[in-house]
Amino acid sequence: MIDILYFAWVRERIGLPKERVETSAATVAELVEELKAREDRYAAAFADLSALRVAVDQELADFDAPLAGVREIAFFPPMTGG
Amino acid sequence: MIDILYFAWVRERIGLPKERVETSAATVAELVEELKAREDRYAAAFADLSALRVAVDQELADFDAPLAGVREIAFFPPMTGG
Amino acid sequence: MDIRVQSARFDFGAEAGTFAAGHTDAGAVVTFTGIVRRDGGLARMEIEHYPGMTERALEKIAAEAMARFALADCMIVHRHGPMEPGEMIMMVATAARHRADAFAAAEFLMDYLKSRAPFWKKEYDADGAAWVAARDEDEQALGRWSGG
Amino acid sequence: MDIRVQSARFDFGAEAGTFAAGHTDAGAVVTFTGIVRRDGGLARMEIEHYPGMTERALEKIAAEAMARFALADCMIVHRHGPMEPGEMIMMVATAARHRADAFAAAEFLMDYLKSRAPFWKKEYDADGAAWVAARDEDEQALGRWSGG
Repeated sequence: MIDILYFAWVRERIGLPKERVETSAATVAELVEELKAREDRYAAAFADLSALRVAVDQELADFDAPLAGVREIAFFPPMTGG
Repeated sequence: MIDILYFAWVRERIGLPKERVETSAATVAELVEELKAREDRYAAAFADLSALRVAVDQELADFDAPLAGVREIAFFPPMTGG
Repeated sequence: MDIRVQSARFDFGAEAGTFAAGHTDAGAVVTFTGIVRRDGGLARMEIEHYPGMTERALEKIAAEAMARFALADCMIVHRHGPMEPGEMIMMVATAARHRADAFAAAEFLMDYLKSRAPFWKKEYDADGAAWVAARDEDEQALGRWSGG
Repeated sequence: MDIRVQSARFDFGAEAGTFAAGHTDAGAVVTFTGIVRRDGGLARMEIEHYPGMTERALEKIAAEAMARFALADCMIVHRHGPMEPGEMIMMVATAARHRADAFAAAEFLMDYLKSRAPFWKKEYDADGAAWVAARDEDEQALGRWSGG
Protein backbone atom coordinates (compact mmCIF):
# COMPACT_ATOMS: atom_id res chain seq x y z
CA MET A 1 0.00 0.00 0.00
CA ILE A 2 1.25 3.42 -0.93
CA ASP A 3 -0.14 6.90 -0.26
CA ILE A 4 -0.52 9.09 -3.32
CA LEU A 5 -0.92 12.85 -2.87
CA TYR A 6 -1.98 15.37 -5.52
CA PHE A 7 -1.46 19.11 -5.39
CA ALA A 8 -2.63 22.22 -7.24
CA TRP A 9 -4.24 21.53 -10.65
CA VAL A 10 -3.31 17.85 -10.48
CA ARG A 11 -5.44 17.59 -7.35
CA GLU A 12 -8.25 19.50 -9.01
CA ARG A 13 -8.14 17.44 -12.19
CA ILE A 14 -8.10 14.12 -10.39
CA GLY A 15 -10.63 15.38 -7.89
CA LEU A 16 -9.03 14.31 -4.64
CA PRO A 17 -6.03 15.34 -2.53
CA LYS A 18 -4.93 11.89 -1.44
CA GLU A 19 -5.60 8.21 -1.90
CA ARG A 20 -4.12 4.93 -0.81
CA VAL A 21 -3.44 2.36 -3.54
CA GLU A 22 -2.27 -1.20 -3.82
CA THR A 23 0.31 -1.44 -6.55
CA SER A 24 2.92 -3.80 -7.90
CA ALA A 25 4.56 -1.08 -10.00
CA ALA A 26 8.34 -1.07 -9.75
CA THR A 27 8.82 2.60 -10.59
CA VAL A 28 6.95 5.89 -10.44
CA ALA A 29 6.49 5.72 -14.23
CA GLU A 30 4.84 2.30 -13.95
CA LEU A 31 2.55 3.62 -11.21
CA VAL A 32 1.57 6.50 -13.50
CA GLU A 33 0.69 4.01 -16.24
CA GLU A 34 -1.52 2.06 -13.80
CA LEU A 35 -3.30 5.27 -12.75
CA LYS A 36 -3.80 6.45 -16.35
CA ALA A 37 -5.44 3.12 -17.20
CA ARG A 38 -7.99 3.59 -14.42
CA GLU A 39 -10.10 6.54 -15.51
CA ASP A 40 -10.13 9.48 -17.91
CA ARG A 41 -9.46 12.03 -15.18
CA TYR A 42 -6.15 10.29 -14.39
CA ALA A 43 -5.31 10.00 -18.07
CA ALA A 44 -5.99 13.74 -18.42
CA ALA A 45 -3.93 14.69 -15.36
CA PHE A 46 -0.95 12.58 -16.45
CA ALA A 47 -1.18 13.30 -20.19
CA ASP A 48 1.99 15.40 -20.25
CA LEU A 49 4.57 14.23 -17.75
CA SER A 50 6.91 17.11 -18.67
CA ALA A 51 4.34 19.41 -16.98
CA LEU A 52 4.50 17.36 -13.77
CA ARG A 53 6.90 16.90 -10.90
CA VAL A 54 7.06 13.99 -8.48
CA ALA A 55 8.19 13.62 -4.88
CA VAL A 56 9.04 10.24 -3.37
CA ASP A 57 8.77 10.19 0.42
CA GLN A 58 8.80 13.98 0.39
CA GLU A 59 11.93 14.37 -1.72
CA LEU A 60 11.90 15.50 -5.35
CA ALA A 61 12.56 12.52 -7.62
CA ASP A 62 12.50 11.39 -11.24
CA PHE A 63 9.77 9.34 -12.87
CA ASP A 64 12.11 6.37 -13.11
CA ALA A 65 12.59 6.31 -9.32
CA PRO A 66 12.01 2.82 -7.80
CA LEU A 67 9.01 2.28 -5.52
CA ALA A 68 10.46 -0.44 -3.30
CA GLY A 69 9.98 0.55 0.35
CA VAL A 70 8.33 3.85 -0.55
CA ARG A 71 5.43 5.05 1.64
CA GLU A 72 4.36 8.26 -0.06
CA ILE A 73 4.33 9.58 -3.62
CA ALA A 74 3.17 13.07 -4.58
CA PHE A 75 2.36 14.47 -8.02
CA PHE A 76 2.16 18.20 -8.70
CA PRO A 77 2.94 20.91 -11.27
CA PRO A 78 6.22 22.87 -11.21
CA MET A 79 6.42 24.75 -7.93
CA THR A 80 5.75 28.47 -7.69
CA GLY A 81 6.92 29.51 -4.25
CA GLY A 82 8.72 32.65 -3.16
CA MET B 1 40.97 81.87 -5.25
CA ILE B 2 40.08 78.26 -4.79
CA ASP B 3 38.88 76.31 -1.74
CA ILE B 4 40.85 73.17 -0.95
CA LEU B 5 39.34 70.55 1.36
CA TYR B 6 41.12 67.60 2.96
CA PHE B 7 39.50 64.51 4.42
CA ALA B 8 40.46 61.51 6.58
CA TRP B 9 44.23 60.95 6.91
CA VAL B 10 44.99 63.62 4.31
CA ARG B 11 43.31 66.13 6.61
CA GLU B 12 45.21 64.77 9.61
CA ARG B 13 48.56 64.79 7.83
CA ILE B 14 48.18 68.32 6.50
CA GLY B 15 46.68 69.46 9.78
CA LEU B 16 43.65 71.36 8.55
CA PRO B 17 40.30 70.53 6.96
CA LYS B 18 40.11 73.43 4.53
CA GLU B 19 42.06 76.35 3.18
CA ARG B 20 41.68 79.00 0.50
CA VAL B 21 44.59 79.41 -1.89
CA GLU B 22 45.57 81.70 -4.71
CA THR B 23 46.90 79.62 -7.57
CA SER B 24 47.81 79.92 -11.21
CA ALA B 25 47.93 76.14 -11.65
CA ALA B 26 46.16 74.96 -14.79
CA THR B 27 45.39 71.43 -13.53
CA VAL B 28 44.90 69.54 -10.28
CA ALA B 29 48.33 67.97 -10.74
CA GLU B 30 49.95 71.39 -11.01
CA LEU B 31 48.15 72.52 -7.86
CA VAL B 32 49.48 69.43 -6.06
CA GLU B 33 53.03 70.35 -7.14
CA GLU B 34 52.54 73.88 -5.76
CA LEU B 35 51.28 72.49 -2.45
CA LYS B 36 54.11 69.94 -2.16
CA ALA B 37 56.66 72.74 -2.61
CA ARG B 38 55.20 74.64 0.33
CA GLU B 39 55.94 72.48 3.36
CA ASP B 40 56.96 69.00 4.34
CA ARG B 41 53.51 68.06 5.60
CA TYR B 42 52.09 68.68 2.12
CA ALA B 43 54.94 66.79 0.51
CA ALA B 44 54.21 63.90 2.90
CA ALA B 45 50.45 63.93 2.25
CA PHE B 46 50.89 64.01 -1.53
CA ALA B 47 53.89 61.66 -1.72
CA ASP B 48 51.91 58.85 -3.36
CA LEU B 49 49.13 60.12 -5.62
CA SER B 50 47.95 56.57 -6.31
CA ALA B 51 46.78 56.48 -2.68
CA LEU B 52 44.72 59.65 -3.18
CA ARG B 53 41.47 60.61 -4.84
CA VAL B 54 40.39 64.06 -5.93
CA ALA B 55 37.02 65.75 -6.34
CA VAL B 56 36.58 68.89 -8.44
CA ASP B 57 33.51 70.91 -7.46
CA GLN B 58 32.20 67.87 -5.60
CA GLU B 59 32.57 65.42 -8.49
CA LEU B 60 35.25 62.72 -8.62
CA ALA B 61 37.91 63.74 -11.12
CA ASP B 62 41.39 62.86 -12.39
CA PHE B 63 44.59 64.61 -11.42
CA ASP B 64 44.87 66.06 -14.90
CA ALA B 65 41.50 67.82 -14.59
CA PRO B 66 41.69 71.54 -15.51
CA LEU B 67 41.18 74.16 -12.79
CA ALA B 68 39.64 76.94 -14.94
CA GLY B 69 36.41 78.09 -13.31
CA VAL B 70 36.70 75.60 -10.45
CA ARG B 71 35.66 76.76 -6.98
CA GLU B 72 36.40 73.74 -4.79
CA ILE B 73 38.96 70.93 -4.84
CA ALA B 74 39.02 68.09 -2.32
CA PHE B 75 41.74 65.54 -1.64
CA PHE B 76 41.11 62.31 0.25
CA PRO B 77 42.02 58.63 0.43
CA PRO B 78 39.94 55.94 -1.35
CA MET B 79 36.43 56.01 0.08
CA THR B 80 35.21 53.42 2.56
CA GLY B 81 31.45 53.89 2.81
CA GLY B 82 28.71 51.34 3.08
CA MET C 1 18.32 29.00 11.26
CA ASP C 2 14.77 30.09 11.88
CA ILE C 3 12.37 28.39 9.43
CA ARG C 4 8.66 29.08 9.62
CA VAL C 5 5.80 27.82 7.45
CA GLN C 6 2.58 29.48 8.51
CA SER C 7 -0.77 30.78 7.33
CA ALA C 8 -0.65 33.76 9.72
CA ARG C 9 0.51 37.15 8.54
CA PHE C 10 3.93 38.30 9.72
CA ASP C 11 5.38 41.74 10.33
CA PHE C 12 8.25 42.03 7.85
CA GLY C 13 9.73 45.16 9.42
CA ALA C 14 9.70 43.69 12.92
CA GLU C 15 11.20 40.41 11.68
CA ALA C 16 13.91 42.18 9.68
CA GLY C 17 14.75 44.46 12.61
CA THR C 18 14.95 41.61 15.10
CA PHE C 19 17.07 39.50 12.76
CA ALA C 20 19.53 42.35 12.13
CA ALA C 21 19.71 43.31 15.82
CA GLY C 22 20.48 39.68 16.64
CA HIS C 23 23.43 39.54 14.23
CA THR C 24 25.54 42.53 15.13
CA ASP C 25 28.53 40.17 15.06
CA ALA C 26 28.01 39.67 11.34
CA GLY C 27 28.22 43.13 9.80
CA ALA C 28 26.03 42.58 6.72
CA VAL C 29 22.34 41.68 6.63
CA VAL C 30 20.27 41.19 3.45
CA THR C 31 16.51 40.64 3.37
CA PHE C 32 14.05 39.84 0.62
CA THR C 33 10.30 39.99 0.93
CA GLY C 34 7.69 39.03 -1.64
CA ILE C 35 4.37 40.88 -1.69
CA VAL C 36 1.02 40.01 -3.27
CA ARG C 37 1.06 42.74 -5.92
CA ARG C 38 -1.75 45.27 -5.96
CA ASP C 39 -2.20 45.34 -9.70
CA GLY C 40 -3.73 43.61 -12.69
CA GLY C 41 -7.12 43.25 -11.09
CA LEU C 42 -5.94 40.55 -8.67
CA ALA C 43 -8.60 40.05 -5.99
CA ARG C 44 -6.80 37.51 -3.85
CA MET C 45 -4.21 34.75 -3.89
CA GLU C 46 -4.21 31.33 -2.35
CA ILE C 47 -1.05 29.34 -1.74
CA GLU C 48 -1.24 25.57 -1.47
CA HIS C 49 1.66 23.65 0.02
CA TYR C 50 2.72 20.11 0.91
CA PRO C 51 2.75 19.88 4.72
CA GLY C 52 5.73 17.90 5.87
CA MET C 53 7.69 18.14 2.64
CA THR C 54 7.58 21.95 2.78
CA GLU C 55 9.36 22.13 6.13
CA ARG C 56 11.90 19.51 4.99
CA ALA C 57 12.56 21.37 1.75
CA LEU C 58 13.06 24.72 3.52
CA GLU C 59 15.37 23.18 6.14
CA LYS C 60 17.39 21.60 3.35
CA ILE C 61 17.59 24.82 1.33
CA ALA C 62 18.67 26.81 4.40
CA ALA C 63 21.29 24.21 5.39
CA GLU C 64 22.62 24.23 1.84
CA ALA C 65 22.92 28.05 1.98
CA MET C 66 24.79 27.84 5.29
CA ALA C 67 27.17 25.26 3.77
CA ARG C 68 27.80 27.15 0.52
CA PHE C 69 28.28 30.69 1.83
CA ALA C 70 30.14 32.21 4.77
CA LEU C 71 26.91 32.91 6.66
CA ALA C 72 26.40 33.66 10.32
CA ASP C 73 22.70 32.80 10.01
CA CYS C 74 19.67 32.79 7.76
CA MET C 75 15.92 32.76 8.19
CA ILE C 76 12.91 31.89 6.03
CA VAL C 77 9.26 32.70 6.67
CA HIS C 78 6.81 31.42 4.04
CA ARG C 79 3.05 31.63 4.25
CA HIS C 80 0.34 29.43 2.77
CA GLY C 81 -3.42 29.84 2.52
CA PRO C 82 -5.41 32.89 1.41
CA MET C 83 -3.80 36.32 1.02
CA GLU C 84 -5.00 39.75 -0.04
CA PRO C 85 -3.13 42.12 -2.36
CA GLY C 86 -0.55 44.07 -0.37
CA GLU C 87 0.15 41.24 2.07
CA MET C 88 3.64 39.82 2.48
CA ILE C 89 3.91 36.27 1.13
CA MET C 90 7.33 35.36 2.43
CA MET C 91 10.72 36.67 3.47
CA VAL C 92 14.29 35.52 3.74
CA ALA C 93 17.10 37.16 5.69
CA THR C 94 20.83 36.39 5.67
CA ALA C 95 23.63 37.61 7.92
CA ALA C 96 27.31 37.42 6.98
CA ARG C 97 30.64 39.08 7.61
CA HIS C 98 30.81 40.33 4.03
CA ARG C 99 28.02 41.64 1.85
CA ALA C 100 28.87 39.37 -1.11
CA ASP C 101 27.99 36.28 0.95
CA ALA C 102 24.83 37.84 2.39
CA PHE C 103 23.59 38.85 -1.08
CA ALA C 104 24.53 35.58 -2.79
CA ALA C 105 22.92 33.48 -0.05
CA ALA C 106 19.68 35.49 -0.19
CA GLU C 107 19.51 35.08 -3.97
CA PHE C 108 20.32 31.38 -3.66
CA LEU C 109 17.53 30.91 -1.10
CA MET C 110 15.08 32.75 -3.34
CA ASP C 111 16.02 30.81 -6.46
CA TYR C 112 15.46 27.53 -4.63
CA LEU C 113 12.27 28.67 -2.92
CA LYS C 114 10.82 29.69 -6.29
CA SER C 115 11.32 26.36 -8.00
CA ARG C 116 12.13 23.69 -5.42
CA ALA C 117 9.89 24.30 -2.41
CA PRO C 118 6.43 22.73 -2.69
CA PHE C 119 4.23 25.83 -2.90
CA TRP C 120 1.68 26.55 -5.62
CA LYS C 121 0.07 29.95 -6.12
CA LYS C 122 -3.49 30.38 -7.37
CA GLU C 123 -4.68 33.84 -8.35
CA TYR C 124 -8.30 34.96 -8.23
CA ASP C 125 -9.65 37.89 -10.21
CA ALA C 126 -13.04 39.01 -11.50
CA ASP C 127 -12.89 36.41 -14.30
CA GLY C 128 -12.11 33.43 -12.08
CA ALA C 129 -9.06 31.62 -10.81
CA ALA C 130 -5.82 30.40 -12.37
CA TRP C 131 -2.78 28.53 -11.12
CA VAL C 132 0.34 30.64 -11.57
CA ALA C 133 2.61 29.07 -14.19
CA ALA C 134 6.24 28.47 -13.33
CA ARG C 135 8.50 30.95 -15.14
CA ASP C 136 11.32 29.67 -17.35
CA GLU C 137 13.54 32.40 -15.87
CA ASP C 138 13.05 30.92 -12.41
CA GLU C 139 14.13 27.47 -13.55
CA GLN C 140 17.08 28.98 -15.42
CA ALA C 141 18.08 31.03 -12.36
CA LEU C 142 18.89 27.77 -10.57
CA GLY C 143 21.53 26.99 -13.18
CA ARG C 144 23.91 29.61 -11.85
CA TRP C 145 24.39 27.67 -8.60
CA SER C 146 25.13 24.28 -10.12
CA GLY C 147 28.82 24.96 -10.65
CA GLY C 148 29.45 25.28 -6.90
CA MET D 1 13.87 58.05 -3.89
CA ASP D 2 14.46 58.74 -0.22
CA ILE D 3 18.10 59.68 0.44
CA ARG D 4 19.22 60.55 3.95
CA VAL D 5 22.65 61.47 5.28
CA GLN D 6 22.51 61.81 9.03
CA SER D 7 24.44 61.36 12.26
CA ALA D 8 21.34 60.16 14.14
CA ARG D 9 20.67 56.46 14.62
CA PHE D 10 17.88 54.94 12.56
CA ASP D 11 15.55 52.00 13.18
CA PHE D 12 16.37 49.54 10.40
CA GLY D 13 13.32 47.32 11.03
CA ALA D 14 10.91 50.24 11.04
CA GLU D 15 12.47 51.71 7.88
CA ALA D 16 12.42 48.36 6.08
CA GLY D 17 8.83 47.72 7.11
CA THR D 18 7.64 51.16 6.02
CA PHE D 19 9.48 50.91 2.71
CA ALA D 20 7.98 47.48 1.93
CA ALA D 21 4.48 48.50 3.01
CA GLY D 22 4.74 51.52 0.72
CA HIS D 23 5.61 49.40 -2.33
CA THR D 24 2.95 46.74 -2.43
CA ASP D 25 2.60 47.53 -6.14
CA ALA D 26 6.11 46.25 -6.73
CA GLY D 27 6.11 42.66 -5.47
CA ALA D 28 9.79 42.32 -4.53
CA VAL D 29 11.71 44.28 -1.89
CA VAL D 30 15.40 43.80 -1.04
CA THR D 31 17.20 45.49 1.84
CA PHE D 32 20.80 45.62 2.95
CA THR D 33 22.04 46.98 6.24
CA GLY D 34 25.61 47.37 7.43
CA ILE D 35 26.37 47.05 11.13
CA VAL D 36 29.40 48.12 13.21
CA ARG D 37 30.68 44.62 14.01
CA ARG D 38 30.97 43.60 17.63
CA ASP D 39 34.30 41.84 17.30
CA GLY D 40 38.05 42.27 17.08
CA GLY D 41 38.22 44.53 20.10
CA LEU D 42 36.63 47.45 18.26
CA ALA D 43 35.64 50.12 20.78
CA ARG D 44 33.96 52.56 18.42
CA MET D 45 33.91 53.81 14.86
CA GLU D 46 33.80 57.30 13.45
CA ILE D 47 32.68 58.07 9.91
CA GLU D 48 33.85 61.27 8.26
CA HIS D 49 32.06 62.52 5.17
CA TYR D 50 32.12 65.39 2.69
CA PRO D 51 28.98 67.48 3.32
CA GLY D 52 27.49 68.57 0.04
CA MET D 53 29.31 66.07 -2.13
CA THR D 54 27.91 63.17 -0.10
CA GLU D 55 24.31 64.08 -0.84
CA ARG D 56 25.13 64.69 -4.51
CA ALA D 57 26.93 61.37 -4.79
CA LEU D 58 24.08 59.42 -3.18
CA GLU D 59 21.45 61.13 -5.37
CA LYS D 60 23.51 60.29 -8.42
CA ILE D 61 24.02 56.66 -7.39
CA ALA D 62 20.29 56.24 -6.69
CA ALA D 63 19.29 57.88 -9.99
CA GLU D 64 21.72 55.61 -11.81
CA ALA D 65 20.15 52.55 -10.14
CA MET D 66 16.67 53.72 -11.16
CA ALA D 67 17.87 54.16 -14.75
CA ARG D 68 19.68 50.82 -15.00
CA PHE D 69 17.15 48.52 -13.36
CA ALA D 70 13.37 48.14 -13.56
CA LEU D 71 12.88 49.64 -10.11
CA ALA D 72 9.73 51.06 -8.56
CA ASP D 73 11.81 52.88 -5.94
CA CYS D 74 14.96 52.82 -3.85
CA MET D 75 16.15 54.37 -0.62
CA ILE D 76 19.50 55.04 1.04
CA VAL D 77 20.18 55.99 4.64
CA HIS D 78 23.87 56.54 5.54
CA ARG D 79 25.17 57.80 8.85
CA HIS D 80 28.28 59.77 9.72
CA GLY D 81 29.89 60.64 13.05
CA PRO D 82 30.59 58.37 16.02
CA MET D 83 29.07 54.89 16.28
CA GLU D 84 29.25 52.07 18.81
CA PRO D 85 29.60 48.35 17.96
CA GLY D 86 26.19 46.91 17.15
CA GLU D 87 24.82 50.13 15.66
CA MET D 88 23.53 50.22 12.10
CA ILE D 89 25.81 52.26 9.81
CA MET D 90 23.61 52.44 6.74
CA MET D 91 20.89 50.72 4.75
CA VAL D 92 19.59 50.54 1.22
CA ALA D 93 16.22 49.22 0.07
CA THR D 94 14.97 48.53 -3.44
CA ALA D 95 11.51 47.70 -4.75
CA ALA D 96 10.85 46.10 -8.14
CA ARG D 97 8.38 43.94 -9.98
CA HIS D 98 10.90 41.09 -10.23
CA ARG D 99 13.42 39.94 -7.66
CA ALA D 100 16.34 39.96 -10.10
CA ASP D 101 16.05 43.74 -10.49
CA ALA D 102 15.59 44.34 -6.77
CA PHE D 103 18.67 42.24 -5.92
CA ALA D 104 20.87 43.65 -8.69
CA ALA D 105 19.96 47.24 -7.84
CA ALA D 106 20.70 46.72 -4.13
CA GLU D 107 24.10 45.20 -4.96
CA PHE D 108 24.80 48.01 -7.42
CA LEU D 109 23.95 50.64 -4.78
CA MET D 110 26.21 48.91 -2.25
CA ASP D 111 29.13 48.58 -4.66
CA TYR D 112 28.96 52.29 -5.46
CA LEU D 113 28.43 53.35 -1.85
CA LYS D 114 31.51 51.36 -0.79
CA SER D 115 33.91 52.98 -3.24
CA ARG D 116 32.34 56.10 -4.75
CA ALA D 117 30.51 57.90 -1.93
CA PRO D 118 32.72 60.23 0.14
CA PHE D 119 32.71 58.45 3.49
CA TRP D 120 35.80 57.39 5.45
CA LYS D 121 35.70 55.02 8.40
CA LYS D 122 38.07 55.30 11.35
CA GLU D 123 38.18 52.48 13.88
CA TYR D 124 39.18 52.92 17.53
CA ASP D 125 40.37 50.08 19.72
CA ALA D 126 42.47 49.75 22.87
CA ASP D 127 45.66 50.38 20.87
CA GLY D 128 44.53 53.56 19.20
CA ALA D 129 42.82 54.56 15.96
CA ALA D 130 43.23 53.60 12.32
CA TRP D 131 41.57 54.62 9.06
CA VAL D 132 39.95 51.65 7.40
CA ALA D 133 41.77 50.80 4.17
CA ALA D 134 39.77 50.43 0.99
CA ARG D 135 39.48 46.77 -0.03
CA ASP D 136 40.63 45.69 -3.48
CA GLU D 137 37.52 43.50 -3.71
CA ASP D 138 35.33 46.57 -3.32
CA GLU D 139 37.05 48.35 -6.18
CA GLN D 140 36.88 45.19 -8.31
CA ALA D 141 33.18 44.74 -7.51
CA LEU D 142 32.47 47.94 -9.45
CA GLY D 143 33.84 46.35 -12.59
CA ARG D 144 30.86 44.09 -13.01
CA TRP D 145 28.59 47.08 -13.72
CA SER D 146 30.74 48.75 -16.35
CA GLY D 147 29.42 46.67 -19.23
CA GLY D 148 25.90 48.07 -18.78
